[in-house]
Amino acid sequence: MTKVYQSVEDAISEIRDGARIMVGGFGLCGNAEALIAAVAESGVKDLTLISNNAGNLGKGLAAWLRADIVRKIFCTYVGNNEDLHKKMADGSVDVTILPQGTFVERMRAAGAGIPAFFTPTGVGTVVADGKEIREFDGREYVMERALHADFALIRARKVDPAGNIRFYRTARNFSPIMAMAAKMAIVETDELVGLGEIDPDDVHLPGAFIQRVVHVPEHEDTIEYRTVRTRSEVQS
Amino acid sequence: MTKVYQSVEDAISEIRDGARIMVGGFGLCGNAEALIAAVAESGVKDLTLISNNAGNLGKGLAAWLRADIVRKIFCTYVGNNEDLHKKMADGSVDVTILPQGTFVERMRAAGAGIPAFFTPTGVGTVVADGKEIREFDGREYVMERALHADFALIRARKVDPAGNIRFYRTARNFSPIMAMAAKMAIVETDELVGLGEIDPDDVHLPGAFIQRVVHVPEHEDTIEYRTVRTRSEVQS
Amino acid sequence: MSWSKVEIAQRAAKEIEPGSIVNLGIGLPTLVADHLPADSGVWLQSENGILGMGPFPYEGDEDPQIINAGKQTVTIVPGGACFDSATSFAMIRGGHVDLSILGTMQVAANGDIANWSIPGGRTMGIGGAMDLAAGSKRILVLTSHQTKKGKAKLVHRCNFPLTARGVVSRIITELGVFDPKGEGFSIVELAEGVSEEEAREKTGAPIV
Amino acid sequence: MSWSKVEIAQRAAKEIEPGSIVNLGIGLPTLVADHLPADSGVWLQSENGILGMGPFPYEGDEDPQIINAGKQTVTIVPGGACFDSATSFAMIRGGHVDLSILGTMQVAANGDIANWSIPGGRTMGIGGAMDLAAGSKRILVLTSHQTKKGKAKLVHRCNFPLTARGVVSRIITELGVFDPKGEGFSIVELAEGVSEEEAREKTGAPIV
Repeated sequence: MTKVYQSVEDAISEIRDGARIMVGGFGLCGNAEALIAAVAESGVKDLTLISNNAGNLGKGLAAWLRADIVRKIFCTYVGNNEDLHKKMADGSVDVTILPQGTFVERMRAAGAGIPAFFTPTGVGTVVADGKEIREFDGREYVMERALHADFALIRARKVDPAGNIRFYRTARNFSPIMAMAAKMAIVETDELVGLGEIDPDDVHLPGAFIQRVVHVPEHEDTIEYRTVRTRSEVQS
Repeated sequence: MTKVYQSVEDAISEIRDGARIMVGGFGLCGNAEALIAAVAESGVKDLTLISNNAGNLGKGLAAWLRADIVRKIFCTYVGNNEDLHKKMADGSVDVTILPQGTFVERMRAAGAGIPAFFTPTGVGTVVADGKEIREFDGREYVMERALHADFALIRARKVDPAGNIRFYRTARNFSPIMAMAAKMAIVETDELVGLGEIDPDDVHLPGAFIQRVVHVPEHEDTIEYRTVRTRSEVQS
Repeated sequence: MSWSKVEIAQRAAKEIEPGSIVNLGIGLPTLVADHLPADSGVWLQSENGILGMGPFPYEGDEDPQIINAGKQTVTIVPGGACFDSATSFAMIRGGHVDLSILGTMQVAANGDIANWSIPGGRTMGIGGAMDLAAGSKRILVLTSHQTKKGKAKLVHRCNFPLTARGVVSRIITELGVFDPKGEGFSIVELAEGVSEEEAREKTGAPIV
Repeated sequence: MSWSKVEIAQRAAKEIEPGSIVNLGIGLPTLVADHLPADSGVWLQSENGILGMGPFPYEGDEDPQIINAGKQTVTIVPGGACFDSATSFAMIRGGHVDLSILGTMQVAANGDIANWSIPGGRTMGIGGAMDLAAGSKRILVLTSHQTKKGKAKLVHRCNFPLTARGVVSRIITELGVFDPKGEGFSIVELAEGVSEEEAREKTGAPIV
């Protein structure tokens, strides 16, 4: 029983019009580039996109916005994402902006069978509008609901045929949680290794949370804001 | 700034009478043996113990029961723990038995700043008695509260001076979650390594959740139920 | 002729889909591990933090830090993973375990299960039983059809403390395979030589 | 003579306890990283999943998969750790971050902070701001005392959309150090050459 698919097109073959799709990545960092591109080219539409940034600099998920295949977005930050600003301004996409911790905890809840939880984040702000507020031990909290999806598209550094995953550095971000929260989690991996090549203690996300694997060795990995120090700066 | 203490006695020096203490381990597997023994010998009493099993076979936390220093216990399983059966029978310890998933999720909530959450586990059972029941999307759930502690005593395979932790196999169990849920998490480690010796992607629990570290190279590691297959069994 | 314990385990193994994730309870369910087809690709989950639990270790290879939820020494298969208890129960509660095979004290025609406490008996605790029962995608129960004293374990409604409500989809006993149908149990299959009459007599609810 | 941005950052660095875990917001707070004593043992947290964030990489060493929450290329110090976003916000919301240093648009005498949205302005989003404000053990705000148009940023009550209520414990501006005291701000310290009168004039709430 392998979860490995031979092409990105095969890996995303179950995605239909109107699907709710979580996409990993913090901005362009840790994007499932090939899966994102394949969905854009597949012709599916009316998608609900759950992603921290929904692309940036015209790259990554910006392709979905430009192709007009997204109807609704849950995200936490717009920033300089001009494609998203444009969609928000013309009203063609319904955008819900969430606090990042609430965003990821709602997905974690979905993956963990928790339908709702209370958080201090957003109490007294517009985020809590229309939601239940309750006091525990003298502090107010807002009730938030689980955030589910049909699919998760994520990127990994190393995966085995059982779907056991190793991530790399800050490319990890929302990806393991999204895999838990989606009915079908599809992972694009830099490296595909054999069963048993990842030590049981080195697995970041067990294969139980992964349904499909596709090997994509090459990635563009765009840097959004290149910041460096010069060697002289330190030597002086 | 090191979190390393030179003796187990120093490491537990802040524990006072009446403290709420979480202790990691699944039965005797993954026990912080030296910390458990040091608390038993320290003279503190009236403790609230939060532990999956509260010892077994007269070992581990059974020492706390025999020393009569525990007033209240939250656990999930009694099994053949005769010391615990005895305390329950004579009423000298107030024992609350929780479903294991609820037990660990309540601690995870405490560590994550979530005061309460809803779970399907225990609905329609004695576990839900007196608790709020609420329906989400046609299914009933019970509200459970965060479970906090003053201290967590855990065992690790490898720790650095910043408190970054690697666990080993099923000795991991509740330990990382308890560390998150306690005000002061104290870890006893088989191996103490230098800063930077654990790769950032290999850290099971970041040092933010650990306050004190003590190096204990030797452990008894009692097997509760030794089950084996004979080589001939397979060769035949 | 009713089924032996091994035959119950063999029959139970047929309920497991290839590639699925399965949690086996203590006792009779544990035997099912020995009857999985070699190429089934089934992953055994142990709620103390293993996905990909293997057989007992060879003598001398026991590792006190590799145990199952029954605290027995076990092994981990290639491709197995270890994780903390919060992740393990996220897996269970979140519906990522395809099948849990549980033992029981009582199971009711409405799908209720009572397998953690006998009134007046010694309290053994809950462990992972309630989470597995409430969270797994499917619950299969393996049990003797009656208690040692000859009382029915398949009942109309449980009078022992419940583990979970309305979750059991199938029951396998020495007499055959039964499904809870609300007011009674339907017979899916009878062990060779077991009559419907015998099943009816030994069941504490109507056969429907 | 009021404080420069660097002097504000230097003054803020004095608020940091040795060995503490600190999250630095985008903008002015980022500068604080350059003024931590070498032996302070402070760990910088970045909410996208780093504890132990280091300085920007040397030219040529940039790794697109090692970024901070501002999506800038950074490094990880020895003893640093990476983790997923749920763990990161458990760390933040659960009170394991000792101090967050945030920029702001408005901060009120009752400790309210409004730093994510200007009415009528372009929506930039919330990101980690609300969780950091609600979850950190202590909130320090670094800001210019007034807007570019000369409007007070230290106000009696915020009229911009709030980030969190009653969480700010101290504010450092080019004029000095101020604490919210309910109906007004107290002066903890004034920059050299700044008079109490100037501070009073430029603050949108009483100095108490």
